[in-house]
Amino acid sequence: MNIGVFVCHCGSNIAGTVDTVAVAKAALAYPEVVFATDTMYACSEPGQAGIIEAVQKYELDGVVVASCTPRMHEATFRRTVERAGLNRYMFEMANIREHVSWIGKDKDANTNKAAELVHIAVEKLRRNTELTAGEFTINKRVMVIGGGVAGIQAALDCADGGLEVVLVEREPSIGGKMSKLDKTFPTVDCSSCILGPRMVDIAQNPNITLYTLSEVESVDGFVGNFDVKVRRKAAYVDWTLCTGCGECAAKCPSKKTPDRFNEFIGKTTAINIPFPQAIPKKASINAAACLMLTKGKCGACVKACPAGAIQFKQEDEIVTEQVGAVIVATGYDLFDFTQYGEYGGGRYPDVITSMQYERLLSASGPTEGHIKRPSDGKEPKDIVFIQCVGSRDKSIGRPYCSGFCCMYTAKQTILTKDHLPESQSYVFYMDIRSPGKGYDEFIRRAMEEYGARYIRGRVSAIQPKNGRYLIKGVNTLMGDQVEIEADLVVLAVGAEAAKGAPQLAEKLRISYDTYGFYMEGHPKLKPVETNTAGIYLAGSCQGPKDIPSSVAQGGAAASKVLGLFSKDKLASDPQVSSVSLQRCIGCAKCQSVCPFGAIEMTQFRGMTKASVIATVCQGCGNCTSACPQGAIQLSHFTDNQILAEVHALCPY
Amino acid sequence: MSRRYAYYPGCSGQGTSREYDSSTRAMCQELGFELIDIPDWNCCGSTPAHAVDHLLSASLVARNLAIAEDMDVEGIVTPCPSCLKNLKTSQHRMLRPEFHQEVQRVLGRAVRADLPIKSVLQVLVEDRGIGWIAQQATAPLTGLKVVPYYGCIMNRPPDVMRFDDPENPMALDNLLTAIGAEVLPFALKTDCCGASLGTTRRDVVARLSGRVLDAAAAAGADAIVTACPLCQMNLDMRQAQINKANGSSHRLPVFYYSQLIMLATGQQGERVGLDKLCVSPFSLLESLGPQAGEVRS
Amino acid sequence: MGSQLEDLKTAIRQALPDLDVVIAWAAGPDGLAHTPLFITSESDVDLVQWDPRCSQNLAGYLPGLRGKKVGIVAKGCDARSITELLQEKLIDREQLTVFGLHCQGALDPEKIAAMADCGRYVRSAEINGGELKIVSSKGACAISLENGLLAKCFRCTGADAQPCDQFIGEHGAPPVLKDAPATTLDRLEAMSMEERFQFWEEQMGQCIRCYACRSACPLCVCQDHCAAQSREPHWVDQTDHPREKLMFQAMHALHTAGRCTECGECERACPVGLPIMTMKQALNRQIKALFDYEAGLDSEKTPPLFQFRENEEHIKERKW
Amino acid sequence: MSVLEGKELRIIGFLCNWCSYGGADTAGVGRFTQPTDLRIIKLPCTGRINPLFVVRAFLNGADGVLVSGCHPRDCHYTAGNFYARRRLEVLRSLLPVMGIEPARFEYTWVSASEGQRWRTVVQKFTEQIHGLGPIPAFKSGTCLEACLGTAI
Repeated sequence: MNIGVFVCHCGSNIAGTVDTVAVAKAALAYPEVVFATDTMYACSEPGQAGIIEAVQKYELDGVVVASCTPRMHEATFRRTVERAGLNRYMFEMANIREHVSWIGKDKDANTNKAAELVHIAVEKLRRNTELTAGEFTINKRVMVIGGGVAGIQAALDCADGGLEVVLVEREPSIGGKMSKLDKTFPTVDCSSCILGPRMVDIAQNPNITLYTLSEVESVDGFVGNFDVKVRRKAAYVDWTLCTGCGECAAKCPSKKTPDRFNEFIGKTTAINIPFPQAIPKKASINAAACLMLTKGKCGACVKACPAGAIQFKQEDEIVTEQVGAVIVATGYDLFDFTQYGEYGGGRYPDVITSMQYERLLSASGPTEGHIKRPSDGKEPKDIVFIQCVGSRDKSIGRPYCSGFCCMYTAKQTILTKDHLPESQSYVFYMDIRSPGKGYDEFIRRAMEEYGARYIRGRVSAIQPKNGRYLIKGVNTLMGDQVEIEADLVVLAVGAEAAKGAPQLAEKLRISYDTYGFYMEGHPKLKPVETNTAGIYLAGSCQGPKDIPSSVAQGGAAASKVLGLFSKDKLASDPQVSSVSLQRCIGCAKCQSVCPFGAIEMTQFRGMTKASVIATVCQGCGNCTSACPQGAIQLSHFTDNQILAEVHALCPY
Repeated sequence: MSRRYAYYPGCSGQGTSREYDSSTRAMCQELGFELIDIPDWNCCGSTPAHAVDHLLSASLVARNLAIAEDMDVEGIVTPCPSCLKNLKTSQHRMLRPEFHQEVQRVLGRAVRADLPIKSVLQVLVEDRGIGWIAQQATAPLTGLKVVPYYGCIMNRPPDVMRFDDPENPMALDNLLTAIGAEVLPFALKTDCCGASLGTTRRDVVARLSGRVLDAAAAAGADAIVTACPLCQMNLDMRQAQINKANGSSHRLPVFYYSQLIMLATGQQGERVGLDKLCVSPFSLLESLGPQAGEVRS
Repeated sequence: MGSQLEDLKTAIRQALPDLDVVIAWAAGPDGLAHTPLFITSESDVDLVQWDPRCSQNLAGYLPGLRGKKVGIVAKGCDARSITELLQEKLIDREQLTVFGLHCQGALDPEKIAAMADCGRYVRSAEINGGELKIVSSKGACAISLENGLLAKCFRCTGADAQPCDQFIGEHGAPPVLKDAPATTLDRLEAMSMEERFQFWEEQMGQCIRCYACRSACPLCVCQDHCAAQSREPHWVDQTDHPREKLMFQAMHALHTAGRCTECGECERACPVGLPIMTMKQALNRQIKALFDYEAGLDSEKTPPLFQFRENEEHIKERKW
Repeated sequence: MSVLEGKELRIIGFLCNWCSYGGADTAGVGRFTQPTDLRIIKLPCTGRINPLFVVRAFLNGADGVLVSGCHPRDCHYTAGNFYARRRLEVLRSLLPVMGIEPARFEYTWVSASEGQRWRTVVQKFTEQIHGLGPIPAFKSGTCLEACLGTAI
């Protein structure tokens, strides 16, 4: 075997703390290395051309590139060696940037370490075999989980592209957070007016199957062939019969039911349609508040319903959907501010969240768009907005910026002035983050045209005073303490991962960060992909986002799915396990530990032997570890390859 | 079961808050806590000057700690939040080995700095429990409307003090409720009374303490209850000054919680020290009726 | 015991027409240990022996006879190996007939030979009462049976064979014995890490790499595919170095972790007397502590390393 | 090239591709300086780690071996780390019997986002190994054998 080694400088990223020339020289001493050189940027056009040229000139059979992490450029270089005429799997990378040059200061030690990492890559490559990807057919249906604006966009784009779409939403209606908003920044256009038609499109699109009041129960399978079980929770109403007339809600006696949609400002009935524009416009019963379901007597809705749709005996139903890809658009939830004692910890009725204020502003909200204090229903005059409640605060484990609060706070001050021209808004802020198109101008308008007083500083305490509230804070620009008396305090609560996000991630086998937001495949290059093939992300489930970004991601995720489905067959990763028939004794230990059911026991000339279903095998290698005699080996992570790496690092 | 603690009285207890010291000692005796004075204790190091020299401040604390470490006690208690803060802060700083060594060098002896340090209020609440204290209240203070005033440092900084909620502490609320008083919601319970500017900027004291008095009166309280000698001094001794500066006319007695516990457990006399209060509480207590009235000497 | 032997012979005779082979013990060449006997005709049955010299665990022969109808005579500990083989589906229960015995302990031929100092040639040996009487080239001597028992007999937890199709004799508890002799594991625990490492270097220096330990092990089911002698994968190289021999012993221990019943065949078979069951015993202790599992008791259970729990009750992970 | 004489010890890290290798990358991207002793061997999953790799590394003279994978329930392959945890816990009891200080071996979980945690693990583990010093060597064995060994 002829091996070529290419040691990348990565500009000064590597060459700054690793003697790349010395590493290349050391590499020449490793077995079967016939060519080694250093190169400025291995991934650049001339860098790749250099590799191709060397493959041809030195008749190389395999290539090692020592550069960045394989998560960055392994795919790039595999294509390079393929263009040079080699099998794409006759390639190995040594990670001498993230694992060496960026973390060590001692150049000698780094150089030595880099050379050893090249050595193990060479030893592994020597034992690589040429692999060819197999093919399998794909099911060209897509599931979108989450019916907020990102999920709606993704579902519509996929459906318009001709795909069958299954849209799953946890709440009784799609629409997500955006459906609760009154207006949107920076255009101050009506949220329902732009979202409503899109929601209707979902209901009317023949390619879309909509499951609301439903959650994903389990996910099996792999890219192209997922089996997803969806739990359709009991609505206690037969939706095939319900016409959405609302007669049931009008007659329901349980009128003090907490109103989830209205953020618990105001009350609703036990049977209800959450809001007038709900899609599907179907009633559902809140079992905890329903007199019939809790106490066994009532049935007012049964009498009221002209369609006979009420079914108190309805139970959860599990449906199974076969899809080839999944778009996760589960959004975010709002930070629970009650852990801030200085803001009253939830004890003061007129200290509310920004989303509650949004419902007060909304014409379809509990006050029909009149701003009223929850405590006494009076119109407020002085309103204090406090930003970064649950954002950029390490002490409560929320060090990140939620991104959209500066903007919606400015919007709310503008709307406040529109609603109550005599009112005065005050905004306590840390920094203004307004890096979108027209965003900073919008903030200036709030300040200059609408007279919102912006105070740079934090609030130390909110104290009730004579039926109003005293807000004590600091003005860091003036270096002074500020005290403002206000009628209403609106907390710009930050975004946090949706409840249950980690549990869903585990079902989908995708990863999530410390805060529960899902991890994208690459922070720059794979913003809507995950590391699990066939699963894509859109919207705030990946991190807090405003509406335009969520819509853009919904569209991006849809285009990724359409791209994936543009092929009839997918190539399977050939780095899977295979069984040596000579060595297998049929003990089935591999089968018992395979997480994917990818191993079956077959009869071969009267003997029991294990056999790998290549398209099901995901390449984890658990079987190889379980086989005492080493009869089942994971390609490119064989026992001998790992042993060779150990021997290279520890030559006794 | 008696529990033994090293008692650090603090300098206020020798002067402006003798009644806090005496009522605390009496209360602990009645409730089964054995307080043993740290022999030859010295300043806790919490004067404004010490804020600029952590080493000196901590060394003063460390001497007290070292003496207490030779005693057979469960920990150190002090009635004064200001002493408590400096004892605990210095102990916290000594978690850094270099600083710890430096303090030992200054001190000329070893100090472990690992004895638990708590306020008397904290051991009362944690060791005995509110329910048990309620049972001891044989002369409950029924009808007495109070607001509890914790002051700014009893629970802060939370990482060091590790007692109760820093924004909305409830220990005094619960304790006073347990002995029969009516505890009113009080938003200013952890506000600053201005004590650190008590001698240099009396106008600030008048403003800050004035707000506490205003809020207490607005809430409908008959009296304020404190656990801090400095808060008590500002609210009680300076109440006339504050009234003058702010044009108010408050006459709110400012009790130490220990005094009220003594009353509620049927104790009286010099140890309770009600006569040491500047704003006399006697007419208020008399108005409560015979149970509470009996306690007067 | 005589009648137990006769009962056993009767049972084998009766069952033999339906079986291809019955594995039992026959008298060995020197009288100190009995050897395996493969009975295929009725005349072989007369050779069957049953007394404390039946030390060898015959279960190891079973996987090789898969597909045949096999009868096997088993002591309590031997039966645990049978359970393991059943659990791993390497033998078929319906093809198997177990003649189970109650065992009062089996002799360790090495130990007896050392104790008796009977020289090179043993002329005859017979069990009489509680003693083994040996006549050798050096003369005659008698050894108390209890002193000559295998180390594992001192830890015996079940003297009756289970599973069992025909039980011969009376059920009973394990023999009540004096204190067990100290094990190598006990001795190692008293040593420093350096001393332990040296201990193994010295021990492994004597290993002649005959792989008798492996051949005797009833759970070394890989047979001629053993990873110790393969190049694909190449776990152990052929250099004559204690490192490679120790590597093999670690491999044997880890491959049988959660499966090893401590039948002791590896040590019994070792021609140079190396304490090679020690590592397996250590792993068994850990497995008992972590997973509350002992091998060879239930053929329906899954060995602990082939399953998991999301919350491992007894595993304390390090917090960094 | 061998380990820098006297400065470094031989520490091998077996890391899963999805979480811990990514965590080590994240630490690199964050420029979290770490000791240079550790050499990482990438595996798809901790489930691929046969405990015998660890034994082999120690017998070959590694001074420390660190295994790191996805946090429980976060395995890319759903359960590989659960199997690994059992295997490695069992291995832990074998090492001291062989005369290998058990503290030379650790396993842990580091996710792809936990660059800081990875740095902490590397720092603490490297310190721990330096505290123990080099692993005992076989006294027997010749230069010839060593040469033969590398040639396999």
